[in-house]
Amino acid sequence: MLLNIENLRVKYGNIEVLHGVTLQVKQGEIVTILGANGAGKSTTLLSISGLVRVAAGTIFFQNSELQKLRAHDIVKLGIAQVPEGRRIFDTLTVQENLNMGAFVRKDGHQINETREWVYKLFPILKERRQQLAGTLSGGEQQMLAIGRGLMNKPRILLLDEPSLGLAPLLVKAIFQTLDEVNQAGVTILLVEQNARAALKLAHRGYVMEVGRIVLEDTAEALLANPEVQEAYLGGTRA
Amino acid sequence: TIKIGLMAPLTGPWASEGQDMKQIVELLAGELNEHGGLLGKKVEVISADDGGDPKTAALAAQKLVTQDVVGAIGTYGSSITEASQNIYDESKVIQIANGSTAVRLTAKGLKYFFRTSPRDDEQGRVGVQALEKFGYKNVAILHDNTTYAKGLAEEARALLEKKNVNIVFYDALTPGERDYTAILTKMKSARPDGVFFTGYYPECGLLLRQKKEMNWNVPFLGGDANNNPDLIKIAGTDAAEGFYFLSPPVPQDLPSREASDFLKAYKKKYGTTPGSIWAVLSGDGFRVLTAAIKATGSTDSDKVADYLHNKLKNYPGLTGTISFDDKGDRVGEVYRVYRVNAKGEFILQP
Amino acid sequence: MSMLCIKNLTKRFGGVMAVNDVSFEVPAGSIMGLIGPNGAGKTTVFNLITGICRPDQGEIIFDEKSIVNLLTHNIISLGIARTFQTIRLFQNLSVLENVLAGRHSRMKSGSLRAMLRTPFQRGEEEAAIAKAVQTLNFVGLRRDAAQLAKNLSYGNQRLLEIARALATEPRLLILDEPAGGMNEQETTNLITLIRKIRDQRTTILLIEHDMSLVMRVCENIVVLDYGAKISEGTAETVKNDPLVIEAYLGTDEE
Amino acid sequence: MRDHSKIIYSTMTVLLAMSPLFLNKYWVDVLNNVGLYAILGLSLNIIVGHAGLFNLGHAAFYAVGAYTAAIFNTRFNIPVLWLLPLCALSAGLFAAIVMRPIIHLRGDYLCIVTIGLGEIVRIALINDIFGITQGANGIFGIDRPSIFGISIRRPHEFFYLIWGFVAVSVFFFHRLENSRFGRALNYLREDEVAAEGSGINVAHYKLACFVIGAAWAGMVGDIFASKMTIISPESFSFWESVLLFTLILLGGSASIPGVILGAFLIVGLPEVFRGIANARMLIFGGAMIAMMIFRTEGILPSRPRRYVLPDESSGESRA
Amino acid sequence: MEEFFQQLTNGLAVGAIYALIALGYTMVYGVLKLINFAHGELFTIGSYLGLTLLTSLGLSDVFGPVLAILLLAAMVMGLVAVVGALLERTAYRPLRESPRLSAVVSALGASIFFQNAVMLIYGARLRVYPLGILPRTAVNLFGIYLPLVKLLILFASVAIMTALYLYIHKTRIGTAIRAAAIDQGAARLMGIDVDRVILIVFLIGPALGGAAGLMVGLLYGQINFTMGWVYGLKAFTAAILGGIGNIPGAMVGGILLGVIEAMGAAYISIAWKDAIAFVVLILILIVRPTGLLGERVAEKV
Ligand SMILES: Nc1ncnc2c1ncn2[C@@H]1O[C@H](COP(=O)(O)OP(=O)(O)OP(=O)(O)O)[C@@H](O)[C@H]1O
Ligand SMILES: Nc1ncnc2c1ncn2[C@@H]1O[C@H](COP(=O)(O)OP(=O)(O)OP(=O)(O)O)[C@@H](O)[C@H]1O
Ligand SMILES: [Mg+2]
Ligand SMILES: [Mg+2]
Repeated sequence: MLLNIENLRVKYGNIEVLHGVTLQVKQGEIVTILGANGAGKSTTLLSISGLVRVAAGTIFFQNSELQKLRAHDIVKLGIAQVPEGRRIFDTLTVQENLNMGAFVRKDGHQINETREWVYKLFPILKERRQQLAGTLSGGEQQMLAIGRGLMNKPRILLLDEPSLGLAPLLVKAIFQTLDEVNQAGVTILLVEQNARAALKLAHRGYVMEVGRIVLEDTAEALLANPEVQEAYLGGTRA
Repeated sequence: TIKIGLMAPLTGPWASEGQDMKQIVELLAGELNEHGGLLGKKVEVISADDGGDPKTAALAAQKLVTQDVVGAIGTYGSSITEASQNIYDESKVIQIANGSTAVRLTAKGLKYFFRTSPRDDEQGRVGVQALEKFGYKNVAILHDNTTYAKGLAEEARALLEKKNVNIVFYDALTPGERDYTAILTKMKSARPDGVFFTGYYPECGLLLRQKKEMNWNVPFLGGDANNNPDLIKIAGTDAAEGFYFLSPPVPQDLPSREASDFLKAYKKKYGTTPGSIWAVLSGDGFRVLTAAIKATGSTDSDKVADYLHNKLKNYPGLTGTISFDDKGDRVGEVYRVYRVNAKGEFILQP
Repeated sequence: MSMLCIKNLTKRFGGVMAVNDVSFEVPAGSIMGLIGPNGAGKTTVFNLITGICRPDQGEIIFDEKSIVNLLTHNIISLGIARTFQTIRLFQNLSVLENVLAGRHSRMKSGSLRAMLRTPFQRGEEEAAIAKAVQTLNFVGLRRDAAQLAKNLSYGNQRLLEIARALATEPRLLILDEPAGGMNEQETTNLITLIRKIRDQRTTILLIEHDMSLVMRVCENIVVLDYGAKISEGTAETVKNDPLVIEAYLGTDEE
Repeated sequence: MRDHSKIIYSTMTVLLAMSPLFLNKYWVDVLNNVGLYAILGLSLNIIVGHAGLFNLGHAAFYAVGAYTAAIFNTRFNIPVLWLLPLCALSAGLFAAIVMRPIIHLRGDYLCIVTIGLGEIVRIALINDIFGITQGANGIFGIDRPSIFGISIRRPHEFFYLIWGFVAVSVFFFHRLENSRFGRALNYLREDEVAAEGSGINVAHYKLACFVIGAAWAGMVGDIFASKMTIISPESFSFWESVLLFTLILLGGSASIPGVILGAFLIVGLPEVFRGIANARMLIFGGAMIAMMIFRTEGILPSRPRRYVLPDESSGESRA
Repeated sequence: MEEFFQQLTNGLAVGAIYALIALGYTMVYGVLKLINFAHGELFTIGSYLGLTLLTSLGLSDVFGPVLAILLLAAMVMGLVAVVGALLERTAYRPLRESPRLSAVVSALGASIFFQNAVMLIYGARLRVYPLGILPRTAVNLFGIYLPLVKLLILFASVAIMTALYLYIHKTRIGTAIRAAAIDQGAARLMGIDVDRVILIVFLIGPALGGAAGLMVGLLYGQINFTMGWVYGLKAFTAAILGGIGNIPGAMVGGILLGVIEAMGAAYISIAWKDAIAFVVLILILIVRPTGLLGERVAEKV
């Protein structure tokens, strides 16, 4: 078990938004979390990365208890996140943003290689590499956010709605890339509104509702589940 | 007890003056109490911080008035004093200002207002006399835009113009800065024979030093706000040598017993000498006030004021003899000219 | 008759040709889609229309009137309203007040009337609140009126942005990726809403990457790529245009 | 909850109104200063609290009002209370003219410009601009105000004049903030682009709040001048602007009770610490930090406006 | 003409000091978006600490003047940096998530606190540095008087500015500092220790301020507890003039402000000098709303 979350509770102020979430991710897996707006998916990801404080429960990453570590130490363990809302560094250039993605990497000389790989994935970023990230179009910023996450060469990659605002062609490309990255050994935990695509990519999935995990199954099973279809796949497709 | 108020800038830009004032008045009150107090009662000094700001001063005055002080000593700065004048007057409390030289303060005919400090016009007159004596034809005047310094500068300008001396430069620096080379450069190009600086010693010290550093040897005459030993420290003895300034005589220079006793006691209690003459003038305010109370045997403001106006003559103060005229101004020649010698000592000029 | 007419619009940012000689018309009462790859210049077109930036060249004619040199708030008063690609609500104000922001340009009372609280001002205020509530009802947020905007879920924030825009009583509503971040269920609801808005005789121009939405609601579609228009027509035409497939849609290999 | 605070506020008001009966002159005068700061605070609150504009030069507008009063009173003998409209006009007009070209500056750039304006005005006053401000001496001999022939001189009399003015200000500013105008300021504070995109003329409203705030401060200047009977540039220093700015944030920005409480703190705290003379400002500074840490939003933060919504069952519902 | 160049050099010398303080201002602003009003007081503290060390340690007897001054500078910078870090810890860190204006009030409070603390510790009277520590040699170039020390300060400022610029813009940790300035949460997701980054900034900025305080003490001899307020305001003006958050901007702004003041004093009026400087500042901001070198990121909508 690579990542093991047990009974996770998180509060914003006095309001508890996660009421005991339990989920596991195995080495080499792609796991997706489905759920309506406000279910607590992003909160779950943020608490893994240490950006929100955990009120109760444990998050084990192999032998480390993440809830006791500080955010930057968590990243050093090999956990990268592409956060919701992109959160790129808008007054840094595209290239500087990517470099920041590799901040914790020790293998200095290989960073350039990874960057070239990201540029190949998103050629427009290469064109814009000296532009300030804040002036990129919405979709370009999304590419940058993903690229920045990939720069980390993490052991596990957490993605929060990576396809948001991307053109259809690119959405396909992204999912394909995630598949490739996974093939190369990176474990992936994916939150995605585009549930159908996510389930097609993932091995397993969890369904989350108002701060609780309500369903857990293999991806195929979830795709076939009528309740899931009704709630997250827009019923029978038009 | 008999309560006497002290209004002084204990905080704010003039805090050092105010703190000296407090030390001096408390020292004198202590001595007085040791010798049996006043009218058989102890004297209690109540100090109020005016922060060097008119509005706070008004409050401080209000505070002293409500504590039923017989009289109040203070304060430093003419506009600060002015903001408190009406409050004392309306409550019939005697006020004796120590560092407030603006002419208009006593022009209002307030019955209970006195000052131990001299007036700007007096100083202007003495200053111009000195400049005349030095024989300067082209004079530069520099002030710092404070009420006091500007008043003095204007006074001097008017008198000099009457005497057909050329004012080749007239402007104001901003106090509190460190670098006055721009001003000196400009002043130098006006080629004055001598410079009359009417501002305060911190700036004057810098001016002297920077003037020296740029090898400009013009003589400087300073106003009475320069009578402070720190001037020499700032300027350095070499740069300060030859600097003239006006001042009421400092206690050190007075042959009187009062002055030397006071200096001794002060040094004993606080380990230094008073920072400036203005603080010492608050001591004189305290002394004349208590003297008047003693003489009249009363704390009634009307009686005390009347005594100060009319009966107190040539009282031996720490800064020379003291009498008041009917406006409350101190009468008599107060100002002298000092010169800094090669050791950095202030030498009273004949 | 066309509600909005764009002629030879061009905008450069430094070396980037964000919009390159684009012309199209939005017929009154229609729903029009603006699609294209990321960075094609779609949002920039919206910014040009709403006066947030100025075109280097070209004309924008709204209801027979050129609006190129007008300030944003004037353009809004003329009857164009928009939403933003990244949500820009007044996060610390209530949902109702967010909608009242949209009412602003339809009200008159200034500071003096407010201080004196004249009958006119009070009447106007009441009417504005009534109208705002009505708008909230329309998008289905009536129950959240007292919430702070930041406490709404993402999808509801998107709806609130639309409500705020609608409150200005626009004749042309432009939406920048309204379905972004919504799941398919919510997208379906959004489609219903968009149609409802159109049925109230508001013309709609929208940007969207969710093809299920675009193909279902848009009567006409304009496709941009690298700032230039590469295709235009009905959903059917555009979907089968090889240029569009190549640049944007990709082939459905499933 | 609401009624609770109503009771507290009315008790406070009554207590305050009766306070001159049992306080001595000094404390009444302290309250007078609190009142002046309260009105100034309210006038600045429109700019800082509601519009979120970073104004650290409010003393400039206050000064323009005070000097207008002083000049017209001493030269033309116009009674000071009659000069109120003129002071408002001159300060408002001044704000309109000088802020016009710089109103589009953002955040800290606007901040330094307002500091600059404050300094420019102060320096102009010191240098006796146009020969009418009497330089550093300031203008003296300003009349006390009089109402129906009764001259107001003692602190107790000023108390009712000043706090009457506070009441009027609260009345008007309360209405102002609960209106289209007040909301518009909040919108631009939250997000200028979105405000403009909702049809709000952002530049106009920014300027308008400066003008109104300045005009109001100008009137306070008039009262201040007649209370002190002498005004000089040092009363309008940068420090004064800093105090005003601070009192708003300590009390609670965009909150009328907060601003009034802030005035009490800013004037009152240093008075309370008078006993420890030399250290009083040290403690004051420390208290500022501590209060911001423990009550980030100020002591009485602003509350959401309430609206009476039509329809749907139970009459009043809050929003 | 000679006078013009003399005034230009006068202005450059003053500007160099403004620039040095402005650099610290801008550094802190850059990462916390906080106008650190207490920066001026850190400057004051630097000059007082310098005085204490100078008079108590007698360094110049042991090491000779040059080495002594360098040592002194190192010690002052170190100590002021510690004060800066403590300031951050107590007055700013608890407010990191709070509205910006709250932090500004905290900064103002810190400024008042420090100013009065210095007054209580060292007394209200001005203090004077011992004379004759700095060499008073001056070069006379075509009739223009150039004090060597001021020249050195100018070079030092430029050198420090360059070093800082390279550090912030070309190094990994510098980029991390800028990243943390933009979005602390995202920076942490990159593995950046935001607390450490802010600490670095709060060591560098105050250290520079302290160094400037020491320099002013050595150069002009006279220090008092209120001087930080004046210098702080000038430095803030300078930082804004150049574009706040921008390192070369602080430099340019500082130098320019010094020159504007000197020229204003020389050719218009000494009494109006500060007002003139502000008028020029306002005019510049009307034309360039984010300062001379300020980034003008058109906000992407
Ligand atoms: N900073 C915050 N402060 C207070 N409440 C918050 C905060 N962030 C999120 N919440 C609340 O926590 C709950 C869970 O939010 P979260 O963002 O984790 O949901 P999500 O499943 O990611 O939704 P979405 O699909 O909209 O991204 C929601 O009710 C939200 O309103
Ligand atoms: N202020 C700016 N400065 C520089 N370049 C800009 C600026 N604004 C936009 N651009 C560039 O212009 C191009 C068009 O941007 P725009 O936001 O219009 O794209 P878009 O079609 O909306 O894309 P998306 O679907 O990703 O939102 C982009 O390549 C972007 O990098
Ligand atoms: Mg989420
Ligand atoms: Mg876009």
